[in-house]
Amino acid sequence: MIPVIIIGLGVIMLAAAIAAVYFKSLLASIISAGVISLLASVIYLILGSPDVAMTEASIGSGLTTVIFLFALHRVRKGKSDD
Amino acid sequence: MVSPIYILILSLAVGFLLSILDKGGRRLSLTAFYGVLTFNVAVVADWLYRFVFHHVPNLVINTAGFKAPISINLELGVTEAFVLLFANLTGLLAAVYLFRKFKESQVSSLILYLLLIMGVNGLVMTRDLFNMFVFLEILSISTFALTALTRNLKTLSSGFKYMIAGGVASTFFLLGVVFVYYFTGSLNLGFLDAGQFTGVSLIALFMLSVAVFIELKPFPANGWVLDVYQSVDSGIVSVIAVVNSAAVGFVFYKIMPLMPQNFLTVFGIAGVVTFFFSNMMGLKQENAKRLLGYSSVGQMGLLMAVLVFTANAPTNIRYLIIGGLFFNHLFSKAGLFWLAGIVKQEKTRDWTVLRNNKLLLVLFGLFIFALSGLPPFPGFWAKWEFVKVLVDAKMFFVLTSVLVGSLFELIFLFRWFTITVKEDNSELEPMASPHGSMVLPASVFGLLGSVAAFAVMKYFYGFGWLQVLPIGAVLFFYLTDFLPAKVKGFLSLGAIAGYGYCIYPLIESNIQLFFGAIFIVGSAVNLISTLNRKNQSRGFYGFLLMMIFSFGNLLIATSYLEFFLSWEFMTIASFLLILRGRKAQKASLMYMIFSTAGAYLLMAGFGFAPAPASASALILAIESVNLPLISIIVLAIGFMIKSGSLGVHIWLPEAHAEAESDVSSFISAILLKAGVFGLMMVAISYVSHAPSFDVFYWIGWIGVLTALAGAFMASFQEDAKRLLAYSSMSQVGYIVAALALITHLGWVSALYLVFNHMMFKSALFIAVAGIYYRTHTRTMYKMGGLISKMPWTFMTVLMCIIAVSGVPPLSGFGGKWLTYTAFITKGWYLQAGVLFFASGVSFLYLYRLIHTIFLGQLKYEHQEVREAPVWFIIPQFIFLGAIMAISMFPSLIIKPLNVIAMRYFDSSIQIEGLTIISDLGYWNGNLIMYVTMGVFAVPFILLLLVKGKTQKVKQFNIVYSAERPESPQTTHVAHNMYAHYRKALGSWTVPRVEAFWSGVSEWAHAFGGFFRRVYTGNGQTYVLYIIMYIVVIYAVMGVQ
Amino acid sequence: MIRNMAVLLAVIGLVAMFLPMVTDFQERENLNELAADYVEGSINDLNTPNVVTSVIVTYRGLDTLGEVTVLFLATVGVGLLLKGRKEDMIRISSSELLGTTSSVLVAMIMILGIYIFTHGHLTPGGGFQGGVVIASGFLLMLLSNVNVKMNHSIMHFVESFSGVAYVGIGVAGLVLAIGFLNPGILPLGRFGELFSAGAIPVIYSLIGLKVGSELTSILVTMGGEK
Amino acid sequence: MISSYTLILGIALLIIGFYAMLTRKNLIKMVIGFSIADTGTHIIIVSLGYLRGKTAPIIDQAVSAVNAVQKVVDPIPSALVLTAIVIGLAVTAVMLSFIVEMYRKNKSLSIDDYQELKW
Repeated sequence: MIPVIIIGLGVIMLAAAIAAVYFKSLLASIISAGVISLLASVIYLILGSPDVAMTEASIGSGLTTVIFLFALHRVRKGKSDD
Repeated sequence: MVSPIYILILSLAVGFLLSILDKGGRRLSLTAFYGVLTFNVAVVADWLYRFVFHHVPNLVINTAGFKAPISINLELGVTEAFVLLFANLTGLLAAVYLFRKFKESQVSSLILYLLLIMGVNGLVMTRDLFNMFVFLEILSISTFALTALTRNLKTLSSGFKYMIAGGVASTFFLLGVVFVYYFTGSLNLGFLDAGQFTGVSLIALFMLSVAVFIELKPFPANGWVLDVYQSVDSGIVSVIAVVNSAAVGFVFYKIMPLMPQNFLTVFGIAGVVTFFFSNMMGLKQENAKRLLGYSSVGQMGLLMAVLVFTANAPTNIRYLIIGGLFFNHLFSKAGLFWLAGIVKQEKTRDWTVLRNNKLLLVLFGLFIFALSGLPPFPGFWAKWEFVKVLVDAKMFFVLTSVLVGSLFELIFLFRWFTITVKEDNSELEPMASPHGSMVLPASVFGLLGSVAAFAVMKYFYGFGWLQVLPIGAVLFFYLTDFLPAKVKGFLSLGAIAGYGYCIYPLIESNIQLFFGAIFIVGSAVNLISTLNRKNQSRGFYGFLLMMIFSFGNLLIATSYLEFFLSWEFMTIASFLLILRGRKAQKASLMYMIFSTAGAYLLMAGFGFAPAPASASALILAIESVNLPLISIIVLAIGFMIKSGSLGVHIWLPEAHAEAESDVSSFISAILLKAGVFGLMMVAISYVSHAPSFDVFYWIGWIGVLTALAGAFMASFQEDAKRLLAYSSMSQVGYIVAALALITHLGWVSALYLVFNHMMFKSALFIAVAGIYYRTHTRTMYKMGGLISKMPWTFMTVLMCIIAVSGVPPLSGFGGKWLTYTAFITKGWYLQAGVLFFASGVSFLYLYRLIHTIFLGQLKYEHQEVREAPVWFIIPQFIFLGAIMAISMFPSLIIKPLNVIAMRYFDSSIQIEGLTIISDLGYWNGNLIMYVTMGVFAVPFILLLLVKGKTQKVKQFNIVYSAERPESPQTTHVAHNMYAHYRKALGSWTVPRVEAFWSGVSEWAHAFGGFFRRVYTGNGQTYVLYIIMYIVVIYAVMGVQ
Repeated sequence: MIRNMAVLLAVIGLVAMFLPMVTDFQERENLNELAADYVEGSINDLNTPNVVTSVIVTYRGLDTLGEVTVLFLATVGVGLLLKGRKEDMIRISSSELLGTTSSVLVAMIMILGIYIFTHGHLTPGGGFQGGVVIASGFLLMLLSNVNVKMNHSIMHFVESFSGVAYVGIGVAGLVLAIGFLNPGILPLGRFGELFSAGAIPVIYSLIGLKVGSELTSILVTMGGEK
Repeated sequence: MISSYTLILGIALLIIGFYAMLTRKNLIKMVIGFSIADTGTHIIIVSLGYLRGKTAPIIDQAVSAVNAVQKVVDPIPSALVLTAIVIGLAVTAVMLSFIVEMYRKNKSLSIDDYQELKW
């Protein structure tokens, strides 16, 4: 059961990662990256590291995403090549 | 006895508090800030003192009260303390340098700076791998943020590139650390060793070490750091280049024991590659700070190579090499970056404004000399020992790359130096006078570098005061430079006499005595001509005495190192003297480049040579040394560069021509003889041991061809000093050829020629100096008829050219007679023929010299010219007297020379009274003199009888058919005098050697220009380089 | 084109480098000696149920101090770069309701944060997690434009005070107990209680305050200040 | 077993992150790549610390103090990863504030527009 969950999570995370690379919209990329972190925290929980899971969830997916969004807000009008 | 953990504690506490303290005024926060930095230095200095002088054991600090590996431990030993002392000191001084910035900018910069230094301390002391990662991040983040201290587009974009690159490197470091933990179960260096890494776990170690290596900026994965060096504030850059690099380099040093040999070898070679390419690319660089960046990157590469390749050297030598290079780079590079911030000129060629400030100029020179690895600075000793280590380990590829790379570095540094000292700066705005806080740090480092230099000399090598004397002379005259030139000149004469008195007891043999006469007495007489100098002539006598004392020290050197040290001192002093010439920038640079190339060859050659067994002077001790063939060849080329042999002579005419007149005579008459002295030393070893390959046969040919080519080129010169320069080249060619005979008679004639040439060439150069002093020109066709104005000078020149050309009755005849006899007895008929032809050619230039200057029409503008000053006439006549004396009584000189050569060969001549008898005939100078005088007397009397019947033609009594020529001087007989010979020689007169060397230079520059295009400026490309670099190194190492 | 090839090569190279790691990977079965020492030490010497906490706060306390410093440096660095730029402030237009709700919410979030870092030695979580929660409370205040003055000097004071106090407790450990950052300056108490494990909860609380204030000031600076 | 899956996942994320850093011209995208690589690294670290069938290193009802050593996963990688996560956040924040400032000066988010320094 647990391996299946992990594989499922892994597939979603990889998809999100590739999406984050190829999304045209920066906003979508940032959110995807946040999703990766959020799912990573589930994996940490499975791997017996609740401390890391909490940290990843709050810092990795929470704060980092917010900081990205703040930065994005500040450069909103920036031209984007991809 | 404060525990160094308080460095971390205090820095952190104050760092956290600074923003609150700042609310109480900037003065308060600045006080705390500088207080902590000073505290750091004091604590570490105290520990270093204990380690070195009281041999206290290494201090281990267990944090949290548990022993490693349970907790993180810090260790402070002598190496840590050494690195930390200088890192903290640089940190403090850079902070002083930044004082005004810190006063004005936000308090944030203080915090960042303080914690950066804290990070360095932690990084050096910690023994835990993950803790290293943390401190590395502290160091990195504070550095990233500090790059934005001056906030503009360039600093921001370079800071970003730096961060991205640093991010990749630290990701690999982190991965390496945790994989190491996974495989070994330990994070503590004390519980890890190379044996624990096999198979897959090597990949973990690889990631760890390659990440550290990337942080050390290997070529080509280092574009980001060059941008940082170029754009970021000088004070911060000095910290990045010196302090950060030191800390990361030390991390590499700490993890080195874990690495297997193939890792180390690849890293070492990558370091050498970095050193080589960075310096090659530096050749094309014009931006001062970027240039320093290239040099920094190169130096770090060299340091890596040194760390790896000295692993098997004796410990004290290893420490000297690593410590020397580290310290040398530290103080000189930091100093130069600080100067860059003071000068505020981007282009290296605009640094001429530095001349406004004498102190800064001196510091600049000092740092440049130190960075180039010249003595007495620590880099010199390190390089010397490193070359020896490489030779012993037979790592010739590394050796060659290091030496060529060093030469590149020297080229761009000295180009910068000579431009700064010499180029016109009238169009630039004068430099604003810098704030004291900006000058102080550089001065402290200048002083510290010098002190370290003497400490190495005195305590590591145990050199006595004689070896230091050349530097002492410079210092003495630097302090007394306000005195008038004449006073200093007489002081110098006294100093030379005193020096001679001091080294006389150390002289053990005739050959030393002979060269002593050339070097010391010859210099003293030459020095009389400098008494004509007006005003103060600042900086002249110091360097002159430095050169003369170095000549003397060559004679009494007892080891290769002593000899080489004096040799380098001599080179430095002569370079600085040549540089004094008004247009001597290019000439002096070329001289320095060739001299250094020669010096590197000597270094390698001495590296190959077994150490002499006896403690007597090297020139004697070398008899018992069996030099290997490679050593003989390399040393011979090195010495022949100094004596201006064909192929490597192109520095010679430039240096002679562009140096000040009274300096040229020293160079030609004495400096070239130092090369001969060295070559003689090689030959002595060669004589004493059965040679396997007849090297000297080829050296003989080089000498012969030099003699011929020099004579031809001398004939085509318009400039009197260049003519004499080529003539010197030609004459030294004779000497080298005669020396290469390796026979008794050959050596007698070689030494005879040495003596003879010293005298007449001194006299000729001083004569030309007098003429130049009066007419302000060296171009011969602009003169003429000076015989009536300068009869005494004419007298000297006449006598000297008779002496040169080798016609009876003067001493030159004896020289030629001996030489040809020697060649014929040896059986070198063809060589003798070429030499004979060459002396025919020499008549051409000698005739040109005396004819165009003294005979013919007196130029209108020279109507008022007077005889040369008495200070020029005196030395000329002293030399003239000596020439006459040995012409009349050649056995005066032949007898001692016979004895000298008898030490190595059976005598081949007999001396009976005034007659010298060889296998082929005999020579009685006295008799010849009387005969010749008789022959001369007859036409002279006839001439007197017909006097009065001659008519003088007026200057303008020349009628042209239709029009005046465009430039009247081209009708002068002396203009392009031997054009017909030139035509006859056809393509032989094409300056091939010059073309060859300028081709070499162009190619080196082109390669530099080509390779530096890898630095596209694109941050993403740099990331690609880093990852590719990691992959390639991984493949090359064949990990697993 | 060349560039794409190079990127491809780089990626293939990286894969090749990591491949042996994967193929040779064996899931570990037992704690190694060092980790076992930590587990036992945490229970017996430090009276701390959460082994990760005792590793973070005590055994590898120097790392954690460094980590707090890194975050502090980021705060300072971001401040150096972005301070004094006022033009783009992020605000959700505030309404009465949102304001009131978020005030209540912020108070609850703060209490949660404090709970997390004071119980770090007993339950998962600790200073960092608690600090982030506190910061998110401030973030909410920032976004909803609640009429609470983000008092900078108080923030600075908390930041500085908690940092200095952290270092100070470390030094106390050095002077009064057996080493820098040793928690033995306070009694170990009874296993599993709030007031136990020596100075570990105190240190973790200080870390919580420090991290919370640091993250808040990063957010404030990045988000634009009033 | 499960940790080898997560190890592969971590490595894949790491390489995707690097790939983004190498190919995306947009500065923010590069930082997103860095952040993904960072997450990958963290997953790798935690995977290395996992022990088959063991549980979190916290003494509570599930794990008694007596046989804790036999019951728990390795606490060290957890501790390291905590530190690494916070450091990653710090680096990301500084990178982003550089980008904000760079954008203010040059009005561009493309890395190709920041190559005035070269050679």
